[in-house]
Amino acid sequence: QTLSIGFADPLSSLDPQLNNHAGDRSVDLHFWDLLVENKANRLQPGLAESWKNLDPRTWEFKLRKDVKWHDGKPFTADDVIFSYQRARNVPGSVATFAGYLRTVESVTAKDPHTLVIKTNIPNPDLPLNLASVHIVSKHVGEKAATDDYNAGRAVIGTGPYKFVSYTPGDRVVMTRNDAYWDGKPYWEKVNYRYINNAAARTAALLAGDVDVIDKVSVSDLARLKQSSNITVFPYDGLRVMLLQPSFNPAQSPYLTDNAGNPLPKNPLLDQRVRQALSIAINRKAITDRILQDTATEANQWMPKGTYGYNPEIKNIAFDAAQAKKLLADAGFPEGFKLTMHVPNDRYPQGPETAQAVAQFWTRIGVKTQVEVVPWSVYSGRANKNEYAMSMLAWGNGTGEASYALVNVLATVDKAKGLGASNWGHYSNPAVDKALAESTAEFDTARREAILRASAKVVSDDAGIIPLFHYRNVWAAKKGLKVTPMTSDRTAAMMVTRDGK
Amino acid sequence: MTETPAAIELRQVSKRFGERKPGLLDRLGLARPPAVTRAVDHVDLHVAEGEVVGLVGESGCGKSTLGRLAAGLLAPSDGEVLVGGRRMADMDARQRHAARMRVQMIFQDPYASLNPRMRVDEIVGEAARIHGLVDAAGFDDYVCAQMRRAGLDPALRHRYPHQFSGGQRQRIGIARALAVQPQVLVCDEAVAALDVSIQAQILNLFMDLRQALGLTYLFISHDLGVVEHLSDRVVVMYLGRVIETAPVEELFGRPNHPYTQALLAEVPRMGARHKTYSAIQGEIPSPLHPPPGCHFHPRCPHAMPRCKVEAPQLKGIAIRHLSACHLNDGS
Amino acid sequence: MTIVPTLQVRNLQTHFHTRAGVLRAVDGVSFTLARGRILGLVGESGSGKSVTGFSIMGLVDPPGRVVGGEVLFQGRDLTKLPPREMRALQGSRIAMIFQDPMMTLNPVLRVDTQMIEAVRAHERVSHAQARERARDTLGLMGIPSPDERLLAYPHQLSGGMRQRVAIAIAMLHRPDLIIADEPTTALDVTIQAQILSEVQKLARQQGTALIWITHDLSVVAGLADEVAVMYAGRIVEHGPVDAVLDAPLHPYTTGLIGSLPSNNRRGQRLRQIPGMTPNLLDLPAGCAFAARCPRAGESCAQQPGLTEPRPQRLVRCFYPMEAA
Amino acid sequence: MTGWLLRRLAQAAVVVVLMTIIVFAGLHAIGNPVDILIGQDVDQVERARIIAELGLDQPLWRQYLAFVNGALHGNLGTSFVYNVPAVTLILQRLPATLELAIAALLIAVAVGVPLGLFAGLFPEHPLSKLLMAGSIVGFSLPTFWVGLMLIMAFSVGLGWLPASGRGETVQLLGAQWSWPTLDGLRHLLLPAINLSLFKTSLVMRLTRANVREVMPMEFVKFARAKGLSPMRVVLVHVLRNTLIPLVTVLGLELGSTIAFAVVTESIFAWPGAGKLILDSINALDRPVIVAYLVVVVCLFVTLNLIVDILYKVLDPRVRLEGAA
Amino acid sequence: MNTVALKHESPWRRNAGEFFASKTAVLGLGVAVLLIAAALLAPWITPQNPYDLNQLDVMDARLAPGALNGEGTFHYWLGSDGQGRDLYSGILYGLRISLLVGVGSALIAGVLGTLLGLLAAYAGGKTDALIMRVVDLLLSFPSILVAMMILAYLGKGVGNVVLTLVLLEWAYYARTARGQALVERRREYVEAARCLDIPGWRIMLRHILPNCLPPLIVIGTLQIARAITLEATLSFLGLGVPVTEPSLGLLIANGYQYMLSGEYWISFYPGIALLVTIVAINLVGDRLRDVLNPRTRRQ
Ligand SMILES: Nc1ncnc2c1ncn2[C@@H]1O[C@H](COP(=O)(O)OP(=O)(O)OP(=O)(O)O)[C@@H](O)[C@H]1O
Ligand SMILES: Nc1ncnc2c1ncn2[C@@H]1O[C@H](COP(=O)(O)OP(=O)(O)OP(=O)(O)O)[C@@H](O)[C@H]1O
Ligand SMILES: [Mg+2]
Ligand SMILES: [Mg+2]
Repeated sequence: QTLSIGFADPLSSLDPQLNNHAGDRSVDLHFWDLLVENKANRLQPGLAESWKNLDPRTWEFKLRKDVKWHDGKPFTADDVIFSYQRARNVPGSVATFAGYLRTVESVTAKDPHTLVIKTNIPNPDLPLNLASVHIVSKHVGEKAATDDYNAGRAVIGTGPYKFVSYTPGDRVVMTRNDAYWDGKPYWEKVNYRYINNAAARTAALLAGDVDVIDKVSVSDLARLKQSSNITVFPYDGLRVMLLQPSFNPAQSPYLTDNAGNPLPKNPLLDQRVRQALSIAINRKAITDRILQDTATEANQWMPKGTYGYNPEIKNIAFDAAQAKKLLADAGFPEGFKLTMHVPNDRYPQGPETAQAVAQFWTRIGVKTQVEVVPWSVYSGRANKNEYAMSMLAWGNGTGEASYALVNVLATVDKAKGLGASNWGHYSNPAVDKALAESTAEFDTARREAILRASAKVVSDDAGIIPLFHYRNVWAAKKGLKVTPMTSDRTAAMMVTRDGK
Repeated sequence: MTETPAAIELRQVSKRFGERKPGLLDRLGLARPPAVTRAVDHVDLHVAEGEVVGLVGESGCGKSTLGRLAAGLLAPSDGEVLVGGRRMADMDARQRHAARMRVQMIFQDPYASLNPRMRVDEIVGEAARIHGLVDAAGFDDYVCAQMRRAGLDPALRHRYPHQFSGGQRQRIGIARALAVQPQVLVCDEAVAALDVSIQAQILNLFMDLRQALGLTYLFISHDLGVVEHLSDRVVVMYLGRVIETAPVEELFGRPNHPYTQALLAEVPRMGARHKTYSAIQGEIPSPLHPPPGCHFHPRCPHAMPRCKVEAPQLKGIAIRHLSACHLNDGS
Repeated sequence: MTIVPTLQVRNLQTHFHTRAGVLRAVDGVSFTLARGRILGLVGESGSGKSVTGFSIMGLVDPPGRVVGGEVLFQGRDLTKLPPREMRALQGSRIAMIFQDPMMTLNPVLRVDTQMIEAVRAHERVSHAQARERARDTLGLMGIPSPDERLLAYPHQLSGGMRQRVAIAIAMLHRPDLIIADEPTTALDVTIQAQILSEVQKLARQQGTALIWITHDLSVVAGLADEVAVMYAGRIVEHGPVDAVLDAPLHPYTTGLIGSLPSNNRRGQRLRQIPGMTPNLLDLPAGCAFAARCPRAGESCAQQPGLTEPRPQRLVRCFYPMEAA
Repeated sequence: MTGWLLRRLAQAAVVVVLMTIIVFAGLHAIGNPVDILIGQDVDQVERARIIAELGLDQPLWRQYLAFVNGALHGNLGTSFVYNVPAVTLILQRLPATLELAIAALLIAVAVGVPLGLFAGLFPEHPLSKLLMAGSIVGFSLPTFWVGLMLIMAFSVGLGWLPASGRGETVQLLGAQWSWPTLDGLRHLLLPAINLSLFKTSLVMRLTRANVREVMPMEFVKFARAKGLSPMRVVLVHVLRNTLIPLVTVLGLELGSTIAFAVVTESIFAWPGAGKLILDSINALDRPVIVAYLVVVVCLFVTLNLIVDILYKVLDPRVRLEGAA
Repeated sequence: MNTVALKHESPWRRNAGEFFASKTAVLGLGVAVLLIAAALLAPWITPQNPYDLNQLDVMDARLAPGALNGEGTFHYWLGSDGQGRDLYSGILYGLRISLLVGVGSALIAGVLGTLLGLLAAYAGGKTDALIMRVVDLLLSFPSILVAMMILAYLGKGVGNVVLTLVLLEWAYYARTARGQALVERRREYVEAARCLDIPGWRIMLRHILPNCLPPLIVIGTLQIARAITLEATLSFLGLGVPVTEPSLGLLIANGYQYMLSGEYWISFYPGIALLVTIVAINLVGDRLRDVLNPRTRRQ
């Protein structure tokens, strides 16, 4: 009853509160629990049975009473208090979890199984925020540093699996926690292996080294589908592929006239130009030919059926003639030259997509050059708004629209932590206003209306150019079944035998 | 002792190899003291103008080093080298250049001493051309003249060295040296690599050139027959020191130093048939660790206690005949 | 009863098949060498002396090949011997000493390794016995403290010492024939004398036959019993050493002797053989020496045969010198 | 010897210092680790705190001095990403890379030397020509391409060997090693072959070239003249001399293999240091990069030392003093 | 060239003669010349300019060899890649870049490295130590790091890839040139030149350099091959030439991901082209080494 999983994302540590990295969080799911869980885009009880607002700034969480740590000690509210203290202040943490606790003013225990959290501002999203911070045990954690977690000494969680061994850069081995509060986990032993290279993952599955792989490469899909002893599990995901036009008024070497001289004014500031670029793209061609059906066309940043998705926004029609006309109207009948930047080592099929987009744009006269750079170079430059057109695959991890609103679309304001990924420095007062309103709105329906409206604003403005939504694809040996749990994380709990 | 002006003169010249400036490690006592070879040890040599001096001695005794010192290719560790009566050390750049041109060298290996990737005309004429002895227009004629003088067919001047035989190559080397109009030729084993019949041709060429151009020679060889034939005066070296020097008939007729005597005894001669050879006694010492006193004493049949501690000085024992042996003091 | 001579070479031909054509390095060489005799093989550079030696040893490498003739060693034809049997003779019954003492010993192996392997290649003896044998032979060569020398690497020995080691290796098995290819050319006269004394002893005491290859006639004069002069792959003159050196028959031999400095008056021009060594790839049809020969006549357009104008004197010339 | 060693170490120290300066400046130019490391939705205050904690708020020269200060106290910094001392991280991963590199080298030698020897001894043999042509293929095929082919053939197709990862390991001398277990060896084989491909070609060609250089040497002929068997001539006399240049090249190659096993490690999901350094470069994890390079340089220095000593063992002519 | 000289057998002519005596070498040379010609003539002999995005169509992506293009104007004889790029055209254009990168970097690195190596050998002492330590330093640097630094300083592009390769490669030439020059410097002909008071720099360049060339030429042909494969590897790691103007290496790297899926042609044909190119160059180089090495040749 051993399960071997080949996963793609690097793992920085077993300390569940050190870094908010994709790989880390997938592993953490096995050992640790959350107060509130965000499964299949809905909030569900975790270590907390229930919660309620006492007032806009006070929350009460009822904790489960039957939970035990792996070492047998009971789980209490003190553990949660300790965890939230620690998460804000883990030495050496770079991708810290503190952001999720930003609004938390105090955490107190009314009794061992009742927790009261006060926030400094009204925060309707608090349970959602808490769905990202793992709970560690106080009695072990007090004396433990990151090293102790890596060594396994401090990996005493409440989760479905217990620690066996950890080989950095290679694998984590775990064994079933028979006393798990949510029922006995299915697999006796789990071999969680880091295989970063997509082809290597596919090969490992084909060779039988592993039973399940995540993030199946687009190009291997056809092969795996054909294979008689492999099943492929594609699921619609939350990640959207966007192009961010730069709203930088300064001259840019990446925006020139056809002779190669920098344009006096940034043409992308003109809504018609952005619109033209957006409708010049044949999104179907891209999802078909480049993504090979591992993506769905996108007309806004949220996928269909999610909180904040606006069904009124029509699909963006591919219309090269109209695009040319818009360009001419904007004063560029002959088009111009543009250089688009893409990271090579970050987004699946990113460079390929960029090239296809470049083809479409070149056809309407916007001669496009694609420059592919490593993420380490890209992230810094993009962040400084140096690129004319940058690519962003935004994972709507919270499953609702405001996450992107805060980070991708709000006017950049470093102090307030707004627009951290708004690389083009898009700024629309209407969007900012909507964001402010939604943040304080506790009524879900009204809040959704605000979000939908802002999606429409951005769409009309062509402030970002959405391309497609990625699907999350797993592949497993025949006879196994993969059901997604949270976002695109990969965990042993997602895998069951067929028919079970 | 000298009457004629010296073409080259060496005064108390020494050359040591393997010396280095003491570095930090030496001062800390961590480095091993360098192994110093005294290749040439306080040598006086006077080559008069027009004279042919033969330099003999066994392998590794410092003959080539001495030749290089004379030709200015090596700087002496001690002592001074004089060309045309003036010290090299005192000359300015132009004079030094002129002095270097005056003394040219002919090398032992006719294969290694010619650049395989240059044509003969370049090899012969390059130096003359860049030192302004001839201009571009006169270059070809000049080269032809030099080649003809060395007994080579000028029609071959566009060929490469590998297309010539050993004897011809040696002639190219001679033409190259002559092209800068030197007065002194230092010939280091210039005929050792050639077989007898070719050797005879080259030796004849040397003699012809001496007559035609009044050249001075320092002729280094371990072939005593050749040295005897060519030289006016012979200098014998042993382990870096000159141990005997005398006019050629004097030396071959009345060798004074025991080493010279041993050397002459072993020279193979056409006349000596069915000889019974005998083994030499003693070991040939290493120049890295020369024995104290007279370097020859371990092999010398007449060695006395004094020879082990005191190095004998060169002393006149007859007219123009000098020898460094303690035996001469006794008599 | 007839005594089988140690070596009989009959019409030996060794050719090199080069890109430019067939090079007849040895072209019909014949001679006989009896026990304990020393033959001096002289001739100018490139005349085929070394190749003759290698042909006898069976060590001619491609593109060269022995294409004709026989080499009878104690009556057995070596050219027809299978490699295995030939190897059994090499180094034990026939040994060779090479020209350059710096190159003949393997630079990365100690002297003892190289000597012991030579012993054990031919005799089933223990390592210790072989070592003892090696040490004794070194001692015989006049090498002081042979035990120490055995532990040395070749580069730690002087040229003369190395050559003596090489000779010691050749003599390990007291061979019946030694071919010495200019072994003293690179050495000093004093060391040369030492080596000559060793081989001479061997020939006299052991009855070893010796071929001494050189271009230096004066060495031959002192050492050899008989002398053969090679020119362009052929023996042009052969006879007892005194007779040949005192009254040469072939004009080439005469020239060779005449060009020695010791045979000329001091300071005078040397007598020299005119012209140059012929190109072996492009030999004239007739006598190869004709172009350089003062006595050449019409007949020389033909290939001269080996004649015996006087007892024991062989010469390949239509117009041999008259004996004075 | 001591002096030579000290000089070498001093030089290595200079190299290390220079390199750290270059890496600091270079990484600074590539980008700001802050942009990559720190989560996108971290607010300004947190951000400033983290930057200060990592010391990245200081001017570059101060950061460098801080590094030097740490290094002098034996601390090469803590990884930005892993929050673990960089040296610990590297030492965890290095054994995997080491055993991969050594295995690759062993394969290269085990395959390359005999084949090269054959090709060198029989240059005209059709098989030799085939080998030589084949070795070019080994040079010219990109490693990543071959790696995938190997996986396709041996893991996916034939199912003989696992496609990725490291097998069972055993704790030995404070590190995990996979060669003592069968499972470990099975995992090691494919990546090692992949990594060795280039090296095998190199070794083969080098061996061939050296053999061709050594074969015509006089001492080889002399060894044959001693009557040694062809086997002994080749294995002792030729091979020994061939090995010397090979050792130098292989020493350097081992170093570069360790440093550049990146591609193979990434294709075979081999948890080695190459993968780590690639990830670290992508994340601009400077402490790891610097520490890694320091470790690699130390390794190079050690390797060079070993090579020099081996050189001395193999070639008695080399004196260590001269090598400095 | 002097006409008189040609009548006699110059080393150049003799080497040429010996070179042409080997059938494989001639074959290699022939293939190399053919490939270079094809690369140069690419715009005239390909149906598509694979670098002009206007002429590409994603709808034609990953078509199998022999398929007709979307507009029905030509066949993808070798198939098309993930962008709908005709592989035949892509290979010829890619060959241009690869050869430019390979030959260009090998040449520049060769000149630079050789001169620095000679300088080290000539000057000796501190200069020598400095240059050789820099060489050591460079040889111990992971190429990716060097490539990334250059990328960061200068941005991407063929020129910068060449620069990277030059930086990575000159050290090999410098080491070889120095080693060889140190050997040559002890030869008697150098002493003869010194005796004639020929200036040092001239001895270095006119006398020693030509005699150091044979091993350098061999390294050169090896390095061309190395540079081409290294560029391919850099492309694999995303550090190579611009994606819209792929070299052979980048074509292979891009097609690599399709290997498992059965769309083999995307990296197979460029791989074959790369292989043939490198084999041809190496055959020429091998023969050159044999011809130029005086030791494997007698007289
Ligand atoms: N460049 C050098 N460095 C170190 N030692 C040297 C150097 N040149 C010569 N020697 C040493 O100096 C001594 C004299 O050498 P030299 O070449 O002058 O002797 P020689 O008499 O010419 O010998 P030969 O007859 O063999 O040519 C020898 O022991 C030699 O090893
Ligand atoms: N491997 C070879 N390939 C081609 N020709 C060869 C080879 N070995 C020898 N020769 C030729 O054979 C001829 C005889 O050579 P050999 O070495 O016997 O001359 P030698 O009389 O020993 O001369 P030296 O006195 O120079 O040693 C020469 O012309 C030489 O060029
Ligand atoms: Mg000398
Ligand atoms: Mg010979």
